[in-house]
Amino acid sequence: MMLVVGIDIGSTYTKAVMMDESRGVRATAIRRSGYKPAAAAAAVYEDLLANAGVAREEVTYIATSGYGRYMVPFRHTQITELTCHALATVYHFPQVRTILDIGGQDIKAIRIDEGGRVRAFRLNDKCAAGTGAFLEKTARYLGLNTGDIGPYALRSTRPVEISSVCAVFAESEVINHLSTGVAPEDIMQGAISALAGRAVQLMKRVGLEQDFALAGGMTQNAAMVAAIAAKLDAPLNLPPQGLGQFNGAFGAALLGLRRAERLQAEGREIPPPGSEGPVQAARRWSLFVQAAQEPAMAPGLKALKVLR
Amino acid sequence: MSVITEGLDARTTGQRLVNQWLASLGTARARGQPVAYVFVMGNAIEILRAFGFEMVFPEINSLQTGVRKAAPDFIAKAEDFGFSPDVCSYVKADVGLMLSNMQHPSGIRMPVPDLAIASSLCNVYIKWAEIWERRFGTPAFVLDIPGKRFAAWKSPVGSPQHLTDARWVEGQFRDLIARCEQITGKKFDSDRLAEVEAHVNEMIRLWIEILAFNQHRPAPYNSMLDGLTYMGVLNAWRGTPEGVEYMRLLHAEIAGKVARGEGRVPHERFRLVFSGTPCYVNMRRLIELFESHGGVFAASDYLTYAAGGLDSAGLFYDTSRPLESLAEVTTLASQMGLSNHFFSHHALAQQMKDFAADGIVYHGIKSCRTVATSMADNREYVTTRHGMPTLYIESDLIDPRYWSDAQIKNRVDAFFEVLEQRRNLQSIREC
Amino acid sequence: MDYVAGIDVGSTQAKGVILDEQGTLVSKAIIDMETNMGTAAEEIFQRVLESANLQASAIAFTVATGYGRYRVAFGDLQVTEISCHARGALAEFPGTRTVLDIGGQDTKAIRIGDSGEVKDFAMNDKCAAGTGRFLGAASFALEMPLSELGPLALKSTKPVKITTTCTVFAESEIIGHLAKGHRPEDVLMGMHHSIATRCASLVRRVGLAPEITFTGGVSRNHAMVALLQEVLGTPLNVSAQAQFMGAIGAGLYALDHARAGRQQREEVVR
Amino acid sequence: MINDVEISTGGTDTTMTLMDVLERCFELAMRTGVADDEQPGVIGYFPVYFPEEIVHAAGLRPHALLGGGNKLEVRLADARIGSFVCSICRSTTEQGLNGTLRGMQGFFTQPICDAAKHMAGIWGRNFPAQPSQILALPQNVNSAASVRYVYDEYQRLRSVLAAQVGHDIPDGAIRASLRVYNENRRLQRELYRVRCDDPARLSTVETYLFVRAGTRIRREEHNVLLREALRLLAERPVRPRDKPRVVFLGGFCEQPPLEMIETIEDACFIIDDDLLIGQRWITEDIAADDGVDPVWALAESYVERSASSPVQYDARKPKEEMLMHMLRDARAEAAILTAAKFCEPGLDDQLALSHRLDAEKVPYLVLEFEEKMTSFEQMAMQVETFAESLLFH
Repeated sequence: MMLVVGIDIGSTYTKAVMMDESRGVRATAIRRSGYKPAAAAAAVYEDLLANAGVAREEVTYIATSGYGRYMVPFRHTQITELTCHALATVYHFPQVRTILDIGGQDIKAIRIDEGGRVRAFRLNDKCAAGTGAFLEKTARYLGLNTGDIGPYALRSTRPVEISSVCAVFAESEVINHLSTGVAPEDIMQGAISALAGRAVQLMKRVGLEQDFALAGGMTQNAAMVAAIAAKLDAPLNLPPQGLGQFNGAFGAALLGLRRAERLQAEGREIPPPGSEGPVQAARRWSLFVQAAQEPAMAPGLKALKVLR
Repeated sequence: MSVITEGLDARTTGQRLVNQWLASLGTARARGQPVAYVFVMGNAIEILRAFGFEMVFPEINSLQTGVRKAAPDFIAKAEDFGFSPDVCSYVKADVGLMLSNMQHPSGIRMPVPDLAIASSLCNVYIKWAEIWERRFGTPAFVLDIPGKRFAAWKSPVGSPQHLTDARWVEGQFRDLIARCEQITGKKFDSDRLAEVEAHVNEMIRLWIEILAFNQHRPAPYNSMLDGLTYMGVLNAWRGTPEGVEYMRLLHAEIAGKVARGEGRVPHERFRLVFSGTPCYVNMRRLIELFESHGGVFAASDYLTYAAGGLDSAGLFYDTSRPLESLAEVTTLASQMGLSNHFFSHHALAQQMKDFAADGIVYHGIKSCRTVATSMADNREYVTTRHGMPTLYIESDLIDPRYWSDAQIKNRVDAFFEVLEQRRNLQSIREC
Repeated sequence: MDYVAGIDVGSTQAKGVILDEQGTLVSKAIIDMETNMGTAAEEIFQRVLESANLQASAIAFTVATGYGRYRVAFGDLQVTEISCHARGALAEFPGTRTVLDIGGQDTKAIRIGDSGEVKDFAMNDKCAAGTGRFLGAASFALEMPLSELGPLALKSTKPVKITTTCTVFAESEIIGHLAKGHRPEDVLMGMHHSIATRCASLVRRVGLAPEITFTGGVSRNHAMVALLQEVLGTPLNVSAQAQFMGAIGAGLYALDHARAGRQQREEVVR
Repeated sequence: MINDVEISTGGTDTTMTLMDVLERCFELAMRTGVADDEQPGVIGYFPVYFPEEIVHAAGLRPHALLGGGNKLEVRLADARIGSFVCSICRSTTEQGLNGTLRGMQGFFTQPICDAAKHMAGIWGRNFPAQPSQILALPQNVNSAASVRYVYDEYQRLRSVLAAQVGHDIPDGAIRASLRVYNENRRLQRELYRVRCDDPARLSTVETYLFVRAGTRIRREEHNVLLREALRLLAERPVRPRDKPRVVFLGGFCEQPPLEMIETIEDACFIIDDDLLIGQRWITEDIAADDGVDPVWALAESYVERSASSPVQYDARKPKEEMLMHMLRDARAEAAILTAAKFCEPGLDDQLALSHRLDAEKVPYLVLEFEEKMTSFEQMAMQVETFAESLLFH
């Protein structure tokens, strides 16, 4: 009996999936990443073990993903979330060729082949109001929780247009609409529609090949799913019930399982966790730039002395 | 053939001329007329006209998408195609046009070019021409016109430096003529060039006087509203009898207003200089914000550079040596007018003086580095050196996403409060 | 006895003051912006009236300022917050030649001439984080109230350099630094430093001239005050009423008009 | 921190190790300022290319202005430049305003783009003591008149510099400079060849540091360093590694931070690039024989035998074809197309190139950077994914 774990340390949430040889999900766990992702990963791992009722020694292989993938000392390997999403999606939906992943800080569009290999991908332009954070900010203005965004927006009858590329500008638009008495659900729906537009634009840049799938936290937002599907004029495949947020972790677990199986098949021993550190052979010249240039006075420090 | 009818005013005549021009673009292909794409700065229109080209101004096409409220769709198409939000919105609107089967919101299906001339006066022109090269297979003709090398650059007519630069421009004109001969199958006709130049000379003379009319108080027209319509006609009909006729009409009308003391703004309170490019989607709104405070744009650097620098060289074509003279005037116009954005502090200060203006309004364009890169530095210099009240506002050429009405109104209102306070102080001091 | 009111309707808060004939502050109030600027203006007006124990009829003149100045239905006149902040700052610190106001939407630097007139002003570019909103992003990323940011920042010994100028991406940069193991106080100090630098740049845009008066709610943040003094190289005036400077300035403009109106009436009577 | 190691232009210092040479180059490369009393006098120029030989022949040192990097704090320049302008214009202005470049005796920019042209105006308004000019290199290099015009403009530069140093710059001096620079470009080409043949022997960061060091010293000294580096590289022990071979585009003007190159190299071998392309703009030796007008030779090389970049149009060098050549010559399997934020020419070309690579089915990665960026996590994720997609399966 082999158990593998995928942990996806994202900027907002850390997610973990435990999988057995049948590729069935045994347990999941999730926590806010906060600003200590290593600690969050350790805690989520504990949660996961508890949820599964499994002891630490029973886990064969651990693969990490997400922006904190290098921060987990007890991993066997790390892999980027894009590769993970591709693997997970093609596992669930073999016919999918374009994946959209709307995250808190960025949107990713990924084109894959039938083997789940990433063929092309794009992240949103830096100045685009197209990130989940924009939606959360709008929700915050309207006094909504993130989870309520979808149901709330679905009540909209006359969505407003939010046209700004820049999220800061978009925020002014939101304030402006609010102050003129536009119904909050219409603003929320406007924001969703704007974000969906940005997302589809990004998908066009990787080729817009059918079928489509949505990954990440937005899969739980019915209004967003509907808005994107409408803009694409095609249905969106969604990860199986409850697995949307865990797509990355699921992909990491899948890849971990594949590697562990290969090692077993080749009759090789699975190494202890933590043996794969970041690859850093070459000298990091960038670390010495500050020293090579004139040591700049940290201007914050003098102010500090004055105040103490 | 002429649409100029006795008794019509300049406005109606101008509209008719623009419509006629657009219509002829729509039929150019069918008539087998060669088509050139040109920009408003540094374009060798005289040569093209001598060869009988129809002229498409992609800048005017793009600004028209803004005026006709189609810009967001066109820009979205270009961004879908992969263009960055940071790229010039004129370029994106034009790409949008290409991706819309050349169907322009004016109702005209724009012809594809046989020739595209991009001058070096705006580097984006060149990148833009590269896009056509890829799309239409029309090789770009890059016309390098050296501008000012530094702020105090003087290149007096006939000086060795002027002749050196003019020789370079002339050399390229000769290349262009060869290209035109190849495209049209016609021989270059120097007399025809001289004829076109004679028309331009007359237009230059009238244009310089029209610009000067606004030194009168009250200003007879608003540079950044009426002036924009004058310029459209002037560019499209440059070097033609119709263009001269229109300018004469316009000149007479404005002269009449000056004589009668009619101002554009009923109660002119503040005279302003505008620096930068208009925001064509919201220009009426912007002017309204200023006019509601009795502010009028008496002058603008835009009326120089977007009119091809016609007024700036102070030099007319010598029709006895048309090609050499074309190179000399083009070079000088580029050095004294069209490359002014980079060193505009002197020119603006001069305009403030000539037009007895109360302040300068800088309009920074998000996606236009040609006019806007150092505006803030320029403003700082003009404010500190000359003690002039200035206002800096920012939006875009035609992308409404960068227009924030509340913010701009706030700044404009505050600027007029500054001007009022300053005037009150002045009158107290004078008492 | 006549009173005047100054109402400052901003994007995140509405502030109101009532002044008496001498221009003395009689009452003040501040509320967070709910959904509608018009109703917020009404509400703030009621609050200042209540706390001054006055009827609306006692108010001779009302000047509205701030982004929502045209939404104040009962305002007699609208004046931009540029003029109002300058006026308010001058009233308390007559030596003021430069005003810096860090607001939620906009940061403004205002240059004042020797006769008290506004000579020049500059507002931040959208892309440049010099606004209070930048602190809002930090507050959210650190899950910590705004008022605690300054004190925590002051505990920093090794400020981290924040390079993002865009508010939207500031949040992710903060998270990134924290994830790398930087201490929250160091990240916060870096953040404060970044804002101070942007604001100083704005002040330079209008030509830095002492005295400088710092207005707006952020002036209660000691770390920010200290840093601004450091980067500007000059002490700052900070009023206890810093948040109300715009409203007070509006009140003072209202007073001018009330006085002028009375003079006119008296002339008519005569 | 910086030791000014005296390097004789004669024989080689046999005690130096490769790391010594690298450290020396690193220190030079990262220098941002120009000392007030620096000898010989320094003429600063904005990217991309500059006819350094003329400055060199005048007895001055040409100094490539390469921005402020990600350690510079921009405090003053934000008040002068729009927020939609690229970082290198901003940081260069900052270095002017904060005094770092006070030691320069002149400032030249060129019509590579609209923002760069504005730099002459900014410099003239703020630093009147430093003569500042646009060297009007032509955007049209396809005319029969092009060489003559470049020649005229170079002669203008020559007389400006002659006036500055107070004596004529004789042809002989320019020929001598051409020889020094010919040697320098040969050495740079050799360096690039070593990396292309064996990227595990010489990394791109190292190549970059070697080349960049030359922008801070006289070329004679740089030649000594490069010769030494090449000799020591040949002896360097090499451990082969399996990474995809890629080409890197986007470093012709604003410079990507070292961290960015390191991040890419963690996952890929960069086999060819356009980093500091202006330093090796002229692709073949320039005639330095007596009897040939050296300024004409320099101008002719600029027009006839030069590299390409997004900021110059040349009908003979379609950008897509240049990239396909580069990929072929480097035997690279993929391309990394980068552009500096707000760099319009770079962004336009990036799009055109990506369309071509789509058509050719060459994998590529698009990245946007700023010289001032300090966070590379997201970039690392993209680069790793890209490498994973090239290597796995």
